[in-house]
This record gives sequence, structure tokens and C-alpha cells, in this order.
Amino acid sequence: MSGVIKYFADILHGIKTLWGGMRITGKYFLSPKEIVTQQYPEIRHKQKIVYDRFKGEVIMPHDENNQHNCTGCGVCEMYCPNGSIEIITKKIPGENGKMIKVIDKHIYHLSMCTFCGLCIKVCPTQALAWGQNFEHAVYDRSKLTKVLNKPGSSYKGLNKKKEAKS
Amino acid sequence: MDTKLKNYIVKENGDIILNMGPQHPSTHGVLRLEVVLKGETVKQVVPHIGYIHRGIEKMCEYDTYKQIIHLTDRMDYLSAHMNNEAVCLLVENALGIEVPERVKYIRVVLDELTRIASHQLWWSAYGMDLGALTAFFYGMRDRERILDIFEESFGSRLLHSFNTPGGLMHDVHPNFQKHTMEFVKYFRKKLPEYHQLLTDNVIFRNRTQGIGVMSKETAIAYGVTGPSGRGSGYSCDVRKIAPYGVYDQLEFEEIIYDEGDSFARYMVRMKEIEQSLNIIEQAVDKITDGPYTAKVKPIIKLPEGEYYQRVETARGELGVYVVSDGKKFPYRMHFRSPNFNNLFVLNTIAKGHLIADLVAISGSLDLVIPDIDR
Amino acid sequence: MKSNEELIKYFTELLPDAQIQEGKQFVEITVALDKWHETAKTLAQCDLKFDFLVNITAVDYLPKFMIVCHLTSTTTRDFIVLKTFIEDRDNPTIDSLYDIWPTAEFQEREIFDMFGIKFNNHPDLRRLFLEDDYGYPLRKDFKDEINMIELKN
Amino acid sequence: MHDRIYDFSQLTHHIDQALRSVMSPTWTVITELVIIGLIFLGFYALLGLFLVYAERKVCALMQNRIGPNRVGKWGTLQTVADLIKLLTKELVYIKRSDKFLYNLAPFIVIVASFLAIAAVPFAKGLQAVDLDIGIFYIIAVTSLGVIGILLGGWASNSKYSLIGAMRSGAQVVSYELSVGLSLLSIVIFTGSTRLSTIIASQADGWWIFKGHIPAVIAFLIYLVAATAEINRGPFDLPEAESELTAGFHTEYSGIKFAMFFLAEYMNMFLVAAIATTLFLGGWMPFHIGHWDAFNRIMDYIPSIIWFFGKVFFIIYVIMWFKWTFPRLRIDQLLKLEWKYLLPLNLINTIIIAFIVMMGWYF
Repeated sequence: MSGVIKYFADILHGIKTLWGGMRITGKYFLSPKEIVTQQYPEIRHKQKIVYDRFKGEVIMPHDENNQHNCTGCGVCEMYCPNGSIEIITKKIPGENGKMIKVIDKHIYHLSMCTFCGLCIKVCPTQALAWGQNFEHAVYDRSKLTKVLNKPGSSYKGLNKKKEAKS
Repeated sequence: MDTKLKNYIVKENGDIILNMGPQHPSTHGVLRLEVVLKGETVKQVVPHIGYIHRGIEKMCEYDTYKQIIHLTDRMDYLSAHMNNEAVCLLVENALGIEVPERVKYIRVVLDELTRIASHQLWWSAYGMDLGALTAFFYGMRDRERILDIFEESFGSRLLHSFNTPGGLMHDVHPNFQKHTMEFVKYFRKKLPEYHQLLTDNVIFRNRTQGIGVMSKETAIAYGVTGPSGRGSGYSCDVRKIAPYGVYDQLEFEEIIYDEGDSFARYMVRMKEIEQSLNIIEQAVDKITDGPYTAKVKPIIKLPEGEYYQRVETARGELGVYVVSDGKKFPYRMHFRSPNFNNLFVLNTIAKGHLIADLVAISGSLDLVIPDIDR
Repeated sequence: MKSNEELIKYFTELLPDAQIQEGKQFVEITVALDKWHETAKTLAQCDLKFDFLVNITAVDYLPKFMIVCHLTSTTTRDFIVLKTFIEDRDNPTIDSLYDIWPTAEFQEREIFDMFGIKFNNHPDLRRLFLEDDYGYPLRKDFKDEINMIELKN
Repeated sequence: MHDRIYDFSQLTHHIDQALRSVMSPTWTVITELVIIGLIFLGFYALLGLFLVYAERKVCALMQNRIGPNRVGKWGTLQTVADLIKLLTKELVYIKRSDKFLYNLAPFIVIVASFLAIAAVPFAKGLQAVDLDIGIFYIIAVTSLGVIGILLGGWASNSKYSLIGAMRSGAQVVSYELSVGLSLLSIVIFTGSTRLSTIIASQADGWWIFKGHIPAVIAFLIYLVAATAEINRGPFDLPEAESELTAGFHTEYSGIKFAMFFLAEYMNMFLVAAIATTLFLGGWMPFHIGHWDAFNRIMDYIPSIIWFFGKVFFIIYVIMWFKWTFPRLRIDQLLKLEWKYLLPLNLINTIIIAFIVMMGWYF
């Protein structure tokens, strides 16, 4: 007899637990406010979708005079675990005819970057920063190789040095 | 098929060999299981791995200790923070660096947040393995809140290479504590729904209870650690047996279930989420003001010798073994990854079960394939 | 849990042939190659019962190999390191610990895959990650002709 | 009389008369068959599209998502876009598969579900064939579909397909019993297997209310067993995505896959339609005892709306099952049938027979 009772108790218990699960899904079915989906391409125009610290890409901030902080010392290149940074320097004539080493091209291979942040952390002059752009899709892989210093830009400290000297 | 290559398979007449993976919905990555079936009954499971072997151990021999951090992220991507911490703790212990109190508590909070996020993802995926597709979305929905906390502070959601030997890469966001507490409050409300939807469900219980029983002896012999080991009634929580960080100053329980079946492993993880929430509540208040990193030389050179550091990741015991020859690169670096050991017990415990159970068992072991392949 | 001094004292009595010293963190026991399996068995069956093989791996100290085991006991929580050296570089062989700790089966396969060290009495010694004709990449003299990595200092 | 307004038999009668006046009786029948066939084809396609869309929206809402929202307003044209995609996809042929059976299988599945529509009473006077053995015709024809699944799984020459197909065979054979028995209980109540008679018998109350608790139990058992029979979650073992990738249709692509897919949804519709007809009064409106005013208001809702409303409610419940529960294992599935559903059903049938004998129903 106890077997029969257990048999029906099992069935009732099963139905009860199943109904418990159905209550959860039913509750969410009836509460469309709980929807968490963000409709991506549209939402870009409505609100900010990434945080300020988001690691989108490595950028080199330039000020209004098209000047940056990079001295071309090459520490970031040395620290980069993947070789995604290449620094090409050139020599220009500076004060009193001496040649000074300045940055020519700060090449950044986005395709190789793992976003570890070491280059930004170790930069002695805070020349690099995180950019929040994350839409990196391009049709050609070569477009992922970027030159971070803008054409015609120069090192900010160079003027200061000159000013200090004069 | 070349029979010489296949001598590891014991096949009788009428058996069929089924390849599950490398592209299969339930192997969670590129794991290939060669299953010998008699009807639907599993007779032998031969795991094949190496599809995403990246040679991290070899790469480590060419990287400085600071550069290694970002490689460890990519082993067990779901416990990225714990992996980072393992290497950092090893270097800190070897050099005798005293890490600021603030960092220690932040690390604990992050450890536990990562653990919860990992268990949530596992819960979602386990539901999906068993056919409850809605569970997947609920787990992911709540995990998103943790990832938002991560993104706000570290800029990335999963692989945040945030630890560095001596402390953290940069300070956490000012809102970190507030948002973490908000999450704890939110998630305490949602957790009962998880139980109502899946844990109590009679179908779910029938699918997991008594399935894939792993005895304590098997677990120890095969080196199974983490929640999978604790589900077999064997205490293997590194946070308790060899405390690191500030775990010895926090109150939490080590969850142990004696049954050793899939359901026990499931329950261990679900209870661990609760414990992690407790730990976070304790630790968040103790995050004091202070520096976010200790003073460390720009180039770290470990003294000559061998080092070993154990930490508890979301999946078990991660061991980092370093042989240093005094240079800035490690001479040899080896990771004892928890998943590697957890995977190979599969053949022992899945034998004699049905193919649907194989999915339930391998799901309950919570395998992350990049950690196995390294 | 015993302190390192106590462990050294304990092992000096238990393993008279072995060379026992305190390493950076743990007690390290170095044994001769032919005593490898025997020592492992003794350790697994001694009073402290080292029943849990945490990790077994190899290190290539040119020209010899070191096999290193990290053992722990699930009852007493003692943690020790067991080592041996293989001098023969061309045909390195060592006894498998598979019969003592089944987890060794796959970790040894990984060592075979990475270092080419053969294990006697191993049930299923195949490559684990790499192809059969690939070299042994974690050997220090391994050179990959296609994807060359060079140490920059 | 309000009953007349929504009676389709007048419309069909007029069409029949018109056709007969221009051609011989034989040609009339042939023309009518062609017209009905074409209408059903269109209905089939439209309903399939709608059900796929409905399923996606329902599951999306349950999962805190929006669901399809890009193609058309609220994503209503999403399934049309999917259909176009499936139609233009390449048909992959597997080496060493049995070509003839492989190609035949999707047609068997779809034809089986198509045949059954004929006997479904959609509204008053809107039923293609009113067979004397309507219920058994539908049961017989819908279970033909499993032959297609078995053939497809076997002919694909894939282990996943084979396992899925064999599971399907075992599943359908077992659950056919429960489906049959629970439908039998209503046949006992009405004493007829003709669908129009069964509906007519529910004019004063649906069987689920008139038949006391045994009818409710029969209805619940029917719901579970029918869900299992049409291979929907939590009984979707032949497809079992996480175990068998896609089960019996692993190797099908393009339009052939679409046929399996469409047949699955049509079977769902059929099952819901049978449940509606037998337990929920078919197209009969909802009446309460002697509340004449209320009953009259209910009568003004067209019968076709009553029918589809009930059908979609049952379809929603079936979807609700699928998106809540984990999948059963094959042995548990069979255990559920043989250990729980079948004994309960047999007892239930006996009780119903007893009730009918004693005349304890309204």
C-alpha cells in the first residue's frame, strides 16, 4: 500500500516541481519590462554603451597643436608581449646643430594586440592611452596596422625644452 | 581507418564509434570525445585534445614575469583573475614583496566575483546541456552584471590582465564597492529562481542524481580537484588547506557533498556561489584606502630555484611551477591545470551510462578546453 | 601538517638512499633514476600517505632531464617534491607511476609529448597535443624552423 | 439567428451549387478537391511561418529577450526571410547515403502531417472530410510521420541520425498508446468517433468540464503524450541538440531541412487542434450553464476565432513546456510512459467507462 501512496506522491511531487519551473518562465513571459536585450546599432546613438575605462584600442592623445607626449624611447615596444608595437625613430637637427632622436612612426598592430595594458602602464611620459572605439572590423587585415602619431605631429616636450633653454 | 593508430580502443562486434566533437554543442569548445557505444550505452570514452594547443609553457620561457600575466588569462578564461593571481603570488612570495592590504582585499573580491561569474556560466551551460535552454539566458543575464563591474574598473570584461606582480595595474573604479554590493543584493534575490527552475525540477534531478558517481578514492587517484572533487566528499579547497591572500581571515565554509554524482557536483557549485557572496560581503567593507601596488622593480628577476604556487580557481587547484635561473625570463614554467586532471576521469565515471548521461557528466565536470590544452 | 624540519627528519629515516634537502618552499627529495618507482611507492604507502599526485612534469637542464613530482597527502596536507634526473638524452626512459597514481597516466603523456621522455609500463603512451612527427618542443634545443622565436635580451 | 452568420456550410454549399451548374458532378468533385488542396497548401505554409515566428517570440519573452525584430515591423517577416534563405541553400548530398530514401524521407514526414489537416474541423461547416472514424484517421495518419523520420535517420548514413531515428521510433510507438487511450476516453463519453458529433456533443459544455476529474486527467495525459509524440521538448530526444547535434535531420540542409522543420510545427498544430476538438469543445463557444446573456455574447464571437484561440492556447502551453524543462533521457522517457502514463490512463479509462455507465456526467 505504501508503494501505491509513494507512486502517487511521486507524481504529485513531480507535477509540483515542474509547475515551479513553469511559474518562473511564465512570470518572465508576462513581464516584458525585464527584457535585457540592448539593440546594438541603434543604442549607440542613444546612450554610451561602454565605460570610460574600456580597452578598445591603444591611442596616442594629441593636443590642439597636434603635439603628443611620445619621446620615442621604445619602452612600450620592449614591454609588449606580442610585438604589436614598432617604434621608428628619426634624427632631426635640434638646438645648436645637435641631432636629436624623435619619433617618426609609432606603429601599432591592432591585430596582434592582446590588450594587456603594459605599454600604457610603463610609458614614462603617459603618451599612450586607451581609446574607447571597439568597432574594429575592416575588410583588409593591413588596415589594422595603425600609425598612432598623426602626420606632422611633434613631441610636446621639445618646445618646453627649447623654452626652458631660451 | 588505420588499425595501428586505434589500438587504444577496445571494440567488439556491434559496437559503434561515435565522434563527439571537436565541433559539438555539448563539448564546450574543441574537445573531441571518441565514444565506443553499445546501442546507446557508453563503453569507453577516449578524449582527444590539442586542437587549441598554443604552447603557453613554451611562450612563457620567452616572456618576462609581467608579460606572462596576460598569457595566463588565456588558459582558463573563466577564472582569468585567479590565474593571474597565481603567477603574481608566486613572484611576490619568491621576492618577499609585501602587498598592500587594500590590494589583498580587492583581489579576494575579484576572485569571488570571477568565481560567481564562472559558476553562473557553468550553470547556464549545464542547463543547456540537459536541454533547459531558458536557464542559459537567466544565467547569462545575471553574469552580465558582474562583467559590467569588471568593465567599469578594468576596461575589459573577461580577460582583464588586471593583476601585476606587487599589486594591481591601476586602481579600481571609485564605484567598485558600491556596484559590487548592489550586485550581491541583486543576485541574492535571483538565486532562488535558479533553484526553482532547475535544481528542484524533477526531470533535472532524475538526469543528474546517481549519474557519473565518482568515489572519493577515484577523485584522489585521478587528481580531481575543485567543485568536482568536493562533490566526491573530499576536502580539496586550496583556500582552506593552503590559504593565500587574506582567505585565512575571512569566514566561509568549504562545501562538501559525499554523493559524488553529477547532482552533488552541481550542488557544490550552487552552494559555493552563496559562500562567495558571503566572502564578498565581508571583504568589500575591508577594502581600505591605500596604494594599489607595492614598489616593484621594473624588471623582475627571481632568485635561482624552484617555486610552486597553488590557488583555487573556479574549477579546482591551479598550480604554477617555475624554475628560475636568475634571469628575467623563467627557465621553465609549468601549469598544473585543474581541467586537465578533471577531464581524464571521464572515462572511468562515464562507463556504463547512456550517451545522454555522458553529456550530463562532462557538463558537471565543468571543463574549459583552453585550460586543458594550454 | 609537519614543519619542514620534521619532514626532513622523517624522510631521512624512511628513505636512506635519497638525498633530502629543503628547497625554496618545500622539502625536496632527490632519488636515483632506478629507485624512482620504488621511492614513489614507499611515499604513497608510508604513514603520511602521499596519495595525491598534484603535478608531475619535466625540466630540461641541458644535457639531462629532471622529472619532478609534487605530492601531497589528503589526510595530513604535507606537501613535498620528489625529483630524479635522467642522464641519457638520446633515449630517455623512466618508470611510469601510473600504477601508483592513475592521474600520472595523462600527465606523463604530456611529458612524453613535450620532452620525448619514454615511460616504462605506461598503458597508452601516445602523443597528447601534437602530431606524431612533430619535435619535442619543450626541450631547450628544439628549433622550429617555420615559426622561429628568438630570445631577445 | 446568430448561429447562421458564422456557418460556413452555406458558403461551401453555394460554391458547390455554382460548380455543379457549370460542369458534370465528377468534374465538380475534382475541382473541389483541387481548390481544397490549394487552400490547405497556402494555409499550411502561412501557419508554419506564423508558428515559427510565434515560437521565437514566446521563447524570447520567456528568456528576457526581444526576439526577431529586424525584418518587418516587430520582425514579422523574419520567418519569410528565413524561408527564402532555406529555399536558396545548397542541398548537401552525403556520400554512401541511400539517395532514394534520403530524398523521400522529408516528403513522407510532410505528407503525413498534411493528410491529417483534412479531418480537422476548423469552424462550423468548415471541415474538408467528416469521416466516421475521424479520430482514428488522424491518429493513424499523424503516426505515419515517424516512418519518414526513421527513413531519414537510417538513409543519412550518419551515426547521430541513426541514434536519433531509433529513439524516435521507440518514443512514438510507446506514446501512441497514451495518446490513443486518452482520446478513447472522450470517445467513450460521446459514443462516436466522428469529429462533428463529438463537437456537437459539447454544445452545452466542453468535455473537460463535463467529464469531471477523469477528463482533466485524460487531457493532461494527452498533452504530455502528444508533446512526446511530436518530438518537442522536453521530449525532443530524436533531435537532442546537446547530445546528437540535430538527431535525425543532422545531414539535411536547405529545403529538405525546412520540410522537417515545418512538419514539426504542423504536427504541433494538429495535436493542439485534436485537443481542442475533443476536450475544449472545438469551435464551440464557452457557455456557462443558464447564463443566457453571457452565452449569447459568447455566441457572437465567430466559431473560427474560438477554434484558433483554443488551438493557440494549447500551442502556447506546449511551447511553455519546451522552454522550461530539461530534456528527459531515453530510458526515463520510456519509464514515464510505461510506468506512469499508461497505468494511470488505463485506470482513468475504466473510471470513465464506469461514469458513463452510471450516467454521472452532465
